[in-house]
Amino acid sequence: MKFSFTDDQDAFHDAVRDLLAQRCTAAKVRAAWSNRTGRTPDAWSALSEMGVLDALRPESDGGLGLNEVDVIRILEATGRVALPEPIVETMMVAAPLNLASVGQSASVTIPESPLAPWANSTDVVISLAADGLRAHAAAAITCTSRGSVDGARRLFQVALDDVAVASTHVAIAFRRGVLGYAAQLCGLSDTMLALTVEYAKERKQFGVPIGTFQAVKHQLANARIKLEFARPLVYRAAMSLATNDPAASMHTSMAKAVAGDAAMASAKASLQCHGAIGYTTEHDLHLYMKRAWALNAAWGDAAWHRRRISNVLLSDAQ
Amino acid sequence: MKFSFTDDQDAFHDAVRDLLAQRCTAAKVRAAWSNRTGRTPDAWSALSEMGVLDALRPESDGGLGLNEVDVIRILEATGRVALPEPIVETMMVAAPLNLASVGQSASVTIPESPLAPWANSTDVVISLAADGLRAHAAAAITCTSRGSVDGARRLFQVALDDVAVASTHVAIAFRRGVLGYAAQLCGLSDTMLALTVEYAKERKQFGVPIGTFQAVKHQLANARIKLEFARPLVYRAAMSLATNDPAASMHTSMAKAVAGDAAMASAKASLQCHGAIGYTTEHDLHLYMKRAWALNAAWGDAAWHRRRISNVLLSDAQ
Amino acid sequence: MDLSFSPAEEAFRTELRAWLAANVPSPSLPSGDTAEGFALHLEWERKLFAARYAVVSWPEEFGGRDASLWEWLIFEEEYWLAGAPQRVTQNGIFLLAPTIFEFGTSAQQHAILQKMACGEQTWCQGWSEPNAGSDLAGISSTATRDDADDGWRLNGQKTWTTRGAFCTHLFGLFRTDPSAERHNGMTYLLVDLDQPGITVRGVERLDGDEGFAEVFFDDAFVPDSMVLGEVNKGWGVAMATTGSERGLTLRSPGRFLATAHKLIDLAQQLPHDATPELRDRITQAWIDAQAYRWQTFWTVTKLVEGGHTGPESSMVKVFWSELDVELHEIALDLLGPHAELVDGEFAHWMKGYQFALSGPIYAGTNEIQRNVIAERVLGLPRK
Amino acid sequence: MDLSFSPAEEAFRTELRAWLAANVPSPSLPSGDTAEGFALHLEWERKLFAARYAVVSWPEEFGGRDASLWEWLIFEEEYWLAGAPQRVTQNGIFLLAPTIFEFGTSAQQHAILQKMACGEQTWCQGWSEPNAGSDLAGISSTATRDDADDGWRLNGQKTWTTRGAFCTHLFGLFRTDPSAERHNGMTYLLVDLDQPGITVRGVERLDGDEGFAEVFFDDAFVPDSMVLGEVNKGWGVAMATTGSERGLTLRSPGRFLATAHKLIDLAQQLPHDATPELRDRITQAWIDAQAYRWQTFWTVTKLVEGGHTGPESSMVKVFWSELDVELHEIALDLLGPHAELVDGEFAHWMKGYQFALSGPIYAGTNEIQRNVIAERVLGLPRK
Repeated sequence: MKFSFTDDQDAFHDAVRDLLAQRCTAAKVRAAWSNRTGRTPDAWSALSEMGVLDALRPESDGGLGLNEVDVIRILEATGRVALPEPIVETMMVAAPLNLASVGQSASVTIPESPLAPWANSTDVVISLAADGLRAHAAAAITCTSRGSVDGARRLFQVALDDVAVASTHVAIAFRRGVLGYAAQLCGLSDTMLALTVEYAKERKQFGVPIGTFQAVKHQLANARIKLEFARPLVYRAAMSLATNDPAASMHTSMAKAVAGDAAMASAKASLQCHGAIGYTTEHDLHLYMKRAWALNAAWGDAAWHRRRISNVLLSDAQ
Repeated sequence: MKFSFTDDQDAFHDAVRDLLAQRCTAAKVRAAWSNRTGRTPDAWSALSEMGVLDALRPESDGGLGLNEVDVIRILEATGRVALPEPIVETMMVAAPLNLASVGQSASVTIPESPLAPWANSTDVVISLAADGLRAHAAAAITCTSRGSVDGARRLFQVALDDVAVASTHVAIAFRRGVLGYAAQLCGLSDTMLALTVEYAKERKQFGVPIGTFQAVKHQLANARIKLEFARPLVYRAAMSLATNDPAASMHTSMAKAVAGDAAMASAKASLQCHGAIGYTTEHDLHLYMKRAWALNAAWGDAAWHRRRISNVLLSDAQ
Repeated sequence: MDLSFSPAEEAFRTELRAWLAANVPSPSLPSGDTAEGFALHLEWERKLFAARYAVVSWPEEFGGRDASLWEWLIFEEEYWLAGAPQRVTQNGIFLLAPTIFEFGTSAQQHAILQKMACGEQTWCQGWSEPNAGSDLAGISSTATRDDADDGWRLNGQKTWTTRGAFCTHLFGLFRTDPSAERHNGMTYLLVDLDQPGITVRGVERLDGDEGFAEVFFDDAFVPDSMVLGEVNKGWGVAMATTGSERGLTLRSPGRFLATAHKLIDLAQQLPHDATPELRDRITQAWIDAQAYRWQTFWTVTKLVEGGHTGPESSMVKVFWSELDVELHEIALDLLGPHAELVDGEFAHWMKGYQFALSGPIYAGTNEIQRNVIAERVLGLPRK
Repeated sequence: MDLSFSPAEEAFRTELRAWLAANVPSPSLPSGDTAEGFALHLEWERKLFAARYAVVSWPEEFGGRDASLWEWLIFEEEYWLAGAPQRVTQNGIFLLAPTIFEFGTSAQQHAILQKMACGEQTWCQGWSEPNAGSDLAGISSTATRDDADDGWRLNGQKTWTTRGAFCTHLFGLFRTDPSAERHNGMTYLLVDLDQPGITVRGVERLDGDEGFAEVFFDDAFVPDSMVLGEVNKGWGVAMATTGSERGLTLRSPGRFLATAHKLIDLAQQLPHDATPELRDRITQAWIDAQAYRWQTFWTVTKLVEGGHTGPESSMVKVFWSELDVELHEIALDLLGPHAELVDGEFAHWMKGYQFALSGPIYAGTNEIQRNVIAERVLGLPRK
């Protein structure tokens, strides 16, 4: 038993984290809210050049041939900066199955929802359906713009034709996507809590920093506890996918459920402790909070994933 | 619209409250834990003499001919002192339907449970079954003692023969019992919070009363809020029974659900704020806390009553 | 105890319901917290005023119906159940007006109230400042005596002023005695925003609307006639009405009863086995809305019988604000992947969620309210 | 990352599981927090010791197996899953022993550890006092120098001493420097309870067991050989081990995994449509038990790789204690009218609920833990 990352994995993560710190600042995320695609081309091309997008693609196909454990904290890092890019869709769903070419970007829909993020600026749109997995050249599909609460996350309702590709891969593709979103949610929690701690140290009311009040301390402590116990389940689910664990479906659902709950709790505590300043779009908190709301809802929210688990655990019920 | 009590109702309540303050002190409840019946004969006979037990019995049958609104706060007062007597069973279930004679005491079982409180010391045991309501002379039934977490609340598993009496009254008898327990739960919350506030004012840690800590304040405030919004639903349900409101079943279920939740929350906050001293049987808190646990569980717990309401509200589900 | 409404009250409800059915705009108006939407909402307010539904509880001479508190509660229930528009006049008619009725001179009442009710004057709050949020006694904006002009010169800054960018007037506290501290030496002033010394900057709220404003004062002027209550006693004026009977008007049960209804409709709309796990939460939230209604009836009876409310209002504020969040969180859980959408048929839930999240923050954070409950309802020590 | 156990570890698990299946008492022993039950539990402890399962992680010379932390976690998982008895020796083997390993002299280790492991000496904690609960630095019991007898004379009172009425020894802090205050001037002493200057009074716990005791000291004696660590430096000794690797031993994940299993069994036992609304809570509690397991594996890996744990242990304590309460609350909800019973097949749930309720109180209340998390994990200001 060794539940930790290797030096190589650490180094890869650190490199991506440092890159994102430059290329995906809060200011750049904010700018993406009002640009044409909602995206951050500088960050995307840098990630592509580093091979991140193709990390899970087999080496024989031009990828790095890595696995889910190798990249899980990279996904977390993309969540931490609220990277407005289809990284989960491209890196976790499209690349490993060669559904997009090296350097291409992908958007994905799942059976529960026809909404595809950034579908008007990706090369490929993939649909995961109960009976199969389909990839479409983006140019060939019809996109109707829909508004997400997260202004950088451009959503499109897509109408897709029916070209089944590889139905056996639907489940694995779904799990990888769920895992990716779970990791991003953990990163988002980190950032929201960090912003709030900084604010609570500085903001004074009644003559003292509000961070000295137990009511503030305990709210943030509660959110931090949720995150503490969510993250290991996300890493464990990554390992389950990397090793084809038969319980991988349970594990990814657990990861998404706890990471979603932690992010929702972090968002709520952060907003409450910021007070009115957090309730404006002038403060950065909303960039991360809205992403958290969106990613919690997407690919099955916490209640939905718990229900999947219930159906296994409580077999004779319903 | 006048959602308040009359002067007569106030006076009746105050008289009973004063009587109970004398006859049902914490010391007497504690003594009941180790006496033969678990009861407080002094309090019971005084209540009987005042006519409280027969308050809802028709005047033509020797009762006071009052209604549920007239007695709802009296029941609350019995909860406040954790009166270890079958007052709900006798006053709310047996007397109004003349299932026991004037001066007799009654125990009651409901369809969901064969457990009858104090059944070895009451005159009558009544069973509410789906298909009818049955009254039995206590001498004629077999009682097996069962242990309740509340040492004064002597429980018996009763085996009853089958003499249907008046099936149309099952529903009304059930609602009256539910309402009575709901009122007692409100009274218990009051007492637990009052004990805890007193303790938190006096107990010092870190050089100050623990009641100055926000973590203590907010826990108790939360419980107090639950109680504040539970009590009106209990009084409303009393009026619904008094006026044969067609929604009386919904109203009594709402009352029991919110009163049970408030009592469980009050118990938990009270124990936590007392710390170790509340965790001993030497302190009085446990007398009220255990009664709250027992009464929440009996006659349908909060989740059970919410489910009844769900089945009406969300008609097409399940 | 009598839990029925009188025939007159029922008649009021019937007439109102019919009027709303005929007049509530459909489709709904755009948000009143944008310049365009605000104008459309003022049109609606004028229509309400014309029908004498703008301020039912006010005296007839100011445009009301002398309605009882019961009729006012009926108004609120029917209004929100009918899906009628938000009240962009609410900070005036619900918060300032009760204070003017209690502390205002007759001249002030006649100068202001009717114009407020018909939407000619629109009022925003000027309490918070950059360093005075939860700690309202930290206010530092000043009003300096100007004897030459018989009035006061304002300097400083107010912030988080809801709809400040669209309103014509502001009410709030300013320091008039520089030697006094904390709660002392402040005066309650009524300020015309349309004057040279005032700059209003709209601030975008969480939901994207320009619902907030910062208001900067640079020697702006208020005449003596617009001092509400006594000079240097503004704190008392501001606080006296918060626990009053009108204190319950900020968020009446009608709103949450309506939201709970909508939530149940939403649940029924989804496949019936979609979310069995959410049934319990839906039901609890619906019960809570009922509990709020009956707790209000309890309080209103007390008021009608001559009593008054005190720190209990802090329990009410915590309760409705957290109920509102819960109602919307359940809806988002029901909506699953559609929860994040801010367009289409379900968009109002995410919009409403964001609005609900402001509840535990504004009008005194719930942390402050819980302190009040602990100290003034339960009797725990302050320090 | 390698999430499998080694063949040796799996073999350990297999052997242990077989041994437990053959040896765990059935029916269960009566509560170990009564005089009679305590004696029966000591018998069980002797059996465990004979099979070298009492203290698997200790060196062989003291009765252990030199087991790794991984094997210790496996031990805990299997032990609780098998429904084996509570460990009445736990305050000695889990709390005192790590301190003796770190701070004790070789003589102390040899005098105490093996006797503790086999149940010959049973140890209770002596921290809390009537005025020193959450505020442990408020301790006022004294140890006064007795040069004549080469030791210390104890006076004062300890309280909430779990199983104090049945144990042979007590460990705790006493003031040795009367001029020092708060955390200073205290010494960590190991006290034989069987002596004239000591009176132990059993106190009945919530669940009716005499699980607590008050211990009164009236010139009781402790020889110099029973001072653990340095004189006047007792606070440091007491605190040094709380964040150490053995700090995780108080409540291992194995207990909660076992309870979660039992909860699912209970749910399956009831009519399958009895409580659809509780499914979500059951599942969440089960997930939380899994989360605790994996958070522990994460921590243990760090320890094995040479790291150490710090204030993170406060998060662990809050998490398991509140999970334990939730697991039992769900069970009581499932049991409905049977929840209040303390006899019969379901009685262990109400008993367990009462025990679980002590979790957020003891070993530092959860309020204190949350302060620690806020200040030392998140970095919020102390004052």
